Amino acid sequence: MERRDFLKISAAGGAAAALEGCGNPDHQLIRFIPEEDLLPGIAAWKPSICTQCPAGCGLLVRVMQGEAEVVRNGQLGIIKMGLAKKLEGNPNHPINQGRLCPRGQAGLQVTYHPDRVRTPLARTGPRGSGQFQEITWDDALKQLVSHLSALQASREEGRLAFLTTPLRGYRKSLVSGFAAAFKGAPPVEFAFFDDSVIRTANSSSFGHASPPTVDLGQSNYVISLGADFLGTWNSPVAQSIAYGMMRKGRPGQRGKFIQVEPRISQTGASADEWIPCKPGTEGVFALSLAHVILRDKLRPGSAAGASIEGWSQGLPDYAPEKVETQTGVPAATITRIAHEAAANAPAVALIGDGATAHTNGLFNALAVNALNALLGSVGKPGGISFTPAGASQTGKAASSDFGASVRALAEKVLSSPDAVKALLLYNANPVFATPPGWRVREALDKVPFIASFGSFVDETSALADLILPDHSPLESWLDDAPPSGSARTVASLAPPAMMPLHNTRAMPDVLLDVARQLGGDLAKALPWKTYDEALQAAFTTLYREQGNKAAKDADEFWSKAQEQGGWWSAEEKPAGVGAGKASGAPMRNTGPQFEGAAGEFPFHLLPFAAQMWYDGSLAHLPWMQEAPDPLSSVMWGSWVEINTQTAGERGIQQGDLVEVASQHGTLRAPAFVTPGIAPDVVAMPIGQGHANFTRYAKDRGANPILILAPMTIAETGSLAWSATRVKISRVGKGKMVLFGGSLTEAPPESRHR
Amino acid sequence: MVIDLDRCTGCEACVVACHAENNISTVGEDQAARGRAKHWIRVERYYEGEFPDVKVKFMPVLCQQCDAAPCEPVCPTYATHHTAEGLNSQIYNRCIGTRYCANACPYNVRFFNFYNPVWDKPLHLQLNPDVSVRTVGVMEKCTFCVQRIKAGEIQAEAEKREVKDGEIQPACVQSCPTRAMVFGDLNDPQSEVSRMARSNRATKLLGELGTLPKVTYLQRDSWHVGEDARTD
Amino acid sequence: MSAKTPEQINEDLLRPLAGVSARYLIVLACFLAVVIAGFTAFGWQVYHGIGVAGIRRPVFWGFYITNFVFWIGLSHAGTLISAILRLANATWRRPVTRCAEVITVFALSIGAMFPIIHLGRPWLFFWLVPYPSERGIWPNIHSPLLWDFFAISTYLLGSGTFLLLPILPDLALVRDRATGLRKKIYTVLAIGWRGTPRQWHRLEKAMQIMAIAVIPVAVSVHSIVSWDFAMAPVPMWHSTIFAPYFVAGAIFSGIAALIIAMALLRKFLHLEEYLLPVHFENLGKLLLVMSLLWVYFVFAERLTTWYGNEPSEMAVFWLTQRGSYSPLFWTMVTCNFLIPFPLLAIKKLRTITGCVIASIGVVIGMWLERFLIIVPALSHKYLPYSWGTYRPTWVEITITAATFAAMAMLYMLFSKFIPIISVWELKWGQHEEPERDSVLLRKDEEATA
Amino acid sequence: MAVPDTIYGLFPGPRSAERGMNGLRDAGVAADKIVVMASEPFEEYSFAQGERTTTMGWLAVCGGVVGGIAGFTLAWYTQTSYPLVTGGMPIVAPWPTGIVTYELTMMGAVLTTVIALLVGSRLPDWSHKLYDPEIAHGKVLIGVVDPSDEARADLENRLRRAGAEKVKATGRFATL
Repeated sequence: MERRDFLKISAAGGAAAALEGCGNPDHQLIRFIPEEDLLPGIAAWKPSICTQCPAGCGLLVRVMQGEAEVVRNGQLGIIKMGLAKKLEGNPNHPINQGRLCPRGQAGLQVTYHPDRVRTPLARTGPRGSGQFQEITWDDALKQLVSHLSALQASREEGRLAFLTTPLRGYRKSLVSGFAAAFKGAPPVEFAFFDDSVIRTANSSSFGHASPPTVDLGQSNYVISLGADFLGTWNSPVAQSIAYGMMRKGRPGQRGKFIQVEPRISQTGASADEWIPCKPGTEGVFALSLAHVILRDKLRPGSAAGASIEGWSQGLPDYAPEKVETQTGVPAATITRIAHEAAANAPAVALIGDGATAHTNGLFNALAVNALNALLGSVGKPGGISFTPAGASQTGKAASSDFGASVRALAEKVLSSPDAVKALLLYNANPVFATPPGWRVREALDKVPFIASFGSFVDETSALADLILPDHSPLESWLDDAPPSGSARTVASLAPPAMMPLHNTRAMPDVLLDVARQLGGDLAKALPWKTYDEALQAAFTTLYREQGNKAAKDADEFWSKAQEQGGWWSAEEKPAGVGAGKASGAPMRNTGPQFEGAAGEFPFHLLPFAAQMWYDGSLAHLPWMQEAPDPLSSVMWGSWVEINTQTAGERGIQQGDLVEVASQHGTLRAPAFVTPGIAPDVVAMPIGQGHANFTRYAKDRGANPILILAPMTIAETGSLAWSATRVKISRVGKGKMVLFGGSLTEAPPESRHR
Repeated sequence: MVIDLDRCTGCEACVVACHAENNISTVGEDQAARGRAKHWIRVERYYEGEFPDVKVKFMPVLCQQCDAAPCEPVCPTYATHHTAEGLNSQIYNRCIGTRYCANACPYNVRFFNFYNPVWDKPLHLQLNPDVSVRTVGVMEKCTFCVQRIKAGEIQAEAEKREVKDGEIQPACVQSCPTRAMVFGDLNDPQSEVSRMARSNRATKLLGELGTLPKVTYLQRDSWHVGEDARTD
Repeated sequence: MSAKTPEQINEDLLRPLAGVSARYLIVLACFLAVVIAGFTAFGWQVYHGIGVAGIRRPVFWGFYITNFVFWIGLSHAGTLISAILRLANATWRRPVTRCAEVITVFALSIGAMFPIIHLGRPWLFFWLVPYPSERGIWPNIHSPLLWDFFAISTYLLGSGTFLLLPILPDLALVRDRATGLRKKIYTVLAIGWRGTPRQWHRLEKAMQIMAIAVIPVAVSVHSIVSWDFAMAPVPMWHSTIFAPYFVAGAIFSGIAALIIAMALLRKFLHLEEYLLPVHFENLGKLLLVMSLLWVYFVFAERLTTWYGNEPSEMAVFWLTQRGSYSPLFWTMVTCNFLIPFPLLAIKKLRTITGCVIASIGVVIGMWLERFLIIVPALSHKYLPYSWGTYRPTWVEITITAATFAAMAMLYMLFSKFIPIISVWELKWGQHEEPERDSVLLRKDEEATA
Repeated sequence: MAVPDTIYGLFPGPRSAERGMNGLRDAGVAADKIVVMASEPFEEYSFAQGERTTTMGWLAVCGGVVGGIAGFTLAWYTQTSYPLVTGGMPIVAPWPTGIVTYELTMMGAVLTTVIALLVGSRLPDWSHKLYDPEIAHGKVLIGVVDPSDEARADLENRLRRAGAEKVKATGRFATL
């Protein structure tokens, strides 16, 4: 009783403090009539979809009535409205089953971010100066339409390019539909973390051009080669749930988990064994395991290895003894692991992140696929399988190879200046996330007209001439078709969880509007008035195709999908694994190649996805900046991980400022000295070092991508971001904000001496 | 509450969930550098061994809601005391900021508002109306999400029934992807927490201090081939 | 000492009250400036929030609490010492007692401010006081801070009256010699003291009782201050040795402060014929004893910790012994022992200068000791992940400086308005002895009567 | 109250004062009619032996007891009037209560002593009383309150003979 009273009192005090915290003359603003009716203090839970990373988790948004300053038809005022208060996982969603990762939780701050673009902007200053002026939507659309119709007039539709963050589901269909109907170039999708290698490998091994869904939950032996599957790789929440099952979900059975990577990732930290192999030799390691299994007849041979040279002969070149020096892993260890893995079926191997970002990344991936086939874990419980998709879910189809295409775009523009006359930009940030060697920045400078739909001014959208701010995800109609993370067919769907706060419009609606204004084939191809109409149409198709069990008619299917956050097949039926279209000559290990002579540049630079900032697209969220990195506990900045011994030799102390230099540039960051990294490797988180990305991320830390060599993976053309060699030197005292004190639990100080 | 260290992957979903649920303000780089960052729950990370034989240990640490809490008696104003439910409560209005409790707490889970919290508009719209914000000079700490506990109890009361086991979840527990954290009623021997707390991996953090923590940690397990059912 | 007539004594001891020199005013102004700076800093802290101080997680207590313990410790100079000397009826105490008791009262008042200064919400300090409030809630008796409240107020009252009562006759003295306004003022202050045997006897009796009462209070005060720490399960705090350790340290620093004060008075008030080398000699010996006692305590504390080898305690132990705090630690040992010991142990060196140098060392050393007890322990508590360090800011430093200035200032003012040496006690020590026969005569008469 | 009719001598020092005192006694002046004032106790002299008090010590003890009871009551009442459990300790915990009780005991003792002193020595009292500033210069005042007129001359002689530097009279004598 008393306690509750006290809570009331404190709540009152709290509210007062909150207002005072951001003192503002609210009373001077006019009050709008509420657009929706909500009971004060009663929370409504609305489904939504997490867009913070490609995993596509389902959300429940806790919406409560509050008072917000909003713009309604050009007028600033106060309105009582439903405000998203917290994001939690959607318990019914097949991917994340009610759970959510830290990045997902912070999605809330995207909507309320103080530096969101609140109204259309037109560039005033020179490109990249970041000087914009506010304009009305009418003017904004007029500008856009005039540029596009100009292209049509001069029959130069082909010179319209669409540069976007990787899209899925019907949003992808819409964008590509728009590009196609306009007769422009197909949309170029770009993201730094590029799964094209894995998709290529899987398509050639298993006939599925998509990342695998790993059934860790029933696995007894997990070998992960570089894949940070509990942190950022693929579908981390789904994988974490399964990991929990693997560890303690099955009474009496606890799977063993081995992480093979040169630097302990957050995932490696949870492994039973961490095996530091030399960068780029993950494939060799996998084949060495395969060699032992074949040699000792631990398992029946498998055809899947056919794509690997020497498979049929039992991989003689990969005998543990032979590869010992190459991989840096003792032969005994390899042999032991091979035997353990074979003895503890189901056993599964997965590969990702750095391991696939070497020049021989595809080889590594194929090797692991072959190993999986040999372990008999493909398409089996406790092994890898593939998330099924409805035929109509075009978005699910293999996307273009991100890296390759943005590089191609840049080259095209640089070679023939007016190859692209207008560029539509959607949330992709290649200026931040491509090596300078690709000259994306110069290319974009050459494009006469750039329109961005982004909600924030980042390095790339700062170059835009026109910014047409999108709603935040919570304010938008969302849909998704996650390519992995579940054995069900998933078509996520979510109506807006709250009214828009600012004078923004949903990108798809703008496209439809533009299409209508341009008329012609475009209008015919995109007949819908708003995006939700388009979605409803798509879901009607999906209903005919799949949902007849789920609902009595298309409308019910549609409304049910809205209520529960999408539609997913009732039964878990992974997509069947095909023979795979292994193409041409068997694969031989050609790498890894590194740029920079080992003499001059003694260290491998290993960029990695930061748990909080992912690829840097989340560095603008204060929660993400202040949440300590799981391993280094660094807040509000970046760092360079250096092996204890190496640091000792170079007189580098914890937190000292070090200079990291490659052939393509240098950067400075404080050193995090740790035993968890190989002596010849330095690692850096990706995500900081933004030149222009809101008050929280701007000019903070350093961006390792800027010193990466423009090395590519031959087969996919994507960036080999682990292929750069660097040298390091101590500059002086640095500033590293650590949340954690001692690195070890029993530091020497606490022992008898 | 029970925390299974064998499941915990140190992902820190709990940390951010806690920020979102409890209106914990971010303090910014400079203050964070001065040790004023507030994380009611943190994931402690400890490296063991030297390269290449390195192991890493994660351990989420939050207020242990001790039954014999050292922080309580030292507070001159009863700002922190033990509730009937056995929670270690922090009454912000009573706190005058002697910070004695934070010194007395062996787990360092108490956090102090060195300044008034600030939310750059419109970030203040994210604030949870069920949780008061704290002003300068006031100590704050994990409450086991008392507002969620209360909500659950009121709900059950309204429906004229007992609170179901696992129905009430603090934000950290709710978010945990690996289900490493389990919350429930330790007085009910049938509840999942009670069952887990009886595990042979169960330990208390700094139990030797006699603080009688209410959080039980299940120690990291090792790999055992084909070993038979053990009580987890 | 050469017997002086009451007239001479009056002349010498009341001279300081006569008037002020320019030098006096300048020095006073300087101190005042520092004090004002201190108040400004505090104002700044109240306005912006306690964050302007250097305290942080996990070191939630820093300079402020150090000063608190230090000043309370210093306050054990006077009352305790003079009370002991009174009871022991050490005649050489007469010129010493008052300057000692003055230190007590001022140091105590200064020290008592810090628990308020260090609050996160100082404007609510009165919530520490047990009074029937509209909130219906009382302070928590379980909290050592409450014990502090009671102990300090008792000690302040005790030592205050202990200082004031013997001042009455001297006030009367000043009253009789003064003229004009000052006469009026002192007439009021002297509350009509006439010096009848009746009054003298009661004063003497009262002083005896006070002396008995005030000693256990003084001991309890610093024990309780030590329990502020010992009650918390913090490595190296949670120790049974703390109470005596702190009390010893308090007396130690107290004597040192007294010696310094006396030396200054002697020089500036020209009391060479009253504060004699013998006084410094005797106090020096006391200081020596305390120094040895202090070393003994430190050794006992360190030995048990080291031998016990309890990890969390060892962390703090090594932090001070060899770690980042070791420079301070060894400075402390030097100031508290290595310097004072030879100076005080060797008779030749136990001069006034020698004693003063030793005392200065001790005052510095004891401040460091308080700091080293508080900060390293907090910075290295049980869970290594939450270890941290502490750096004071200008705010804390200014306020600390201000307290020293305040002490000096108050002392200067006091010595201007009240004879800093108890005139009547001094006279009493010097007047002629009664003629034996007359005494005998009286005895017979009483017998026959 | 007006200054009483008094004849007194101011003696340079305790010895002469002692003689003066004896003189008065020999003249048969009752002890309660003799007034003595000095700027120091002179306890070892008989003339400075006013009536001694033995009660103060006991008063202090009583005060202590009262204070102690008050302290305990305060501790007990404040804790029980708004009972909150902290650290699993009893609401009224013996040890802390003991400390508070102890401190207030001492405070009680000190306070009563001070009061006893003031009351016992009739202070404060700013009213006009028999006094002579000469005392401040180390003189000892010894006099007779309200003597008979005929005894006056004799008393003055005795005081002078004993070595009184000055012999003064107040009240009605002063007018003569």
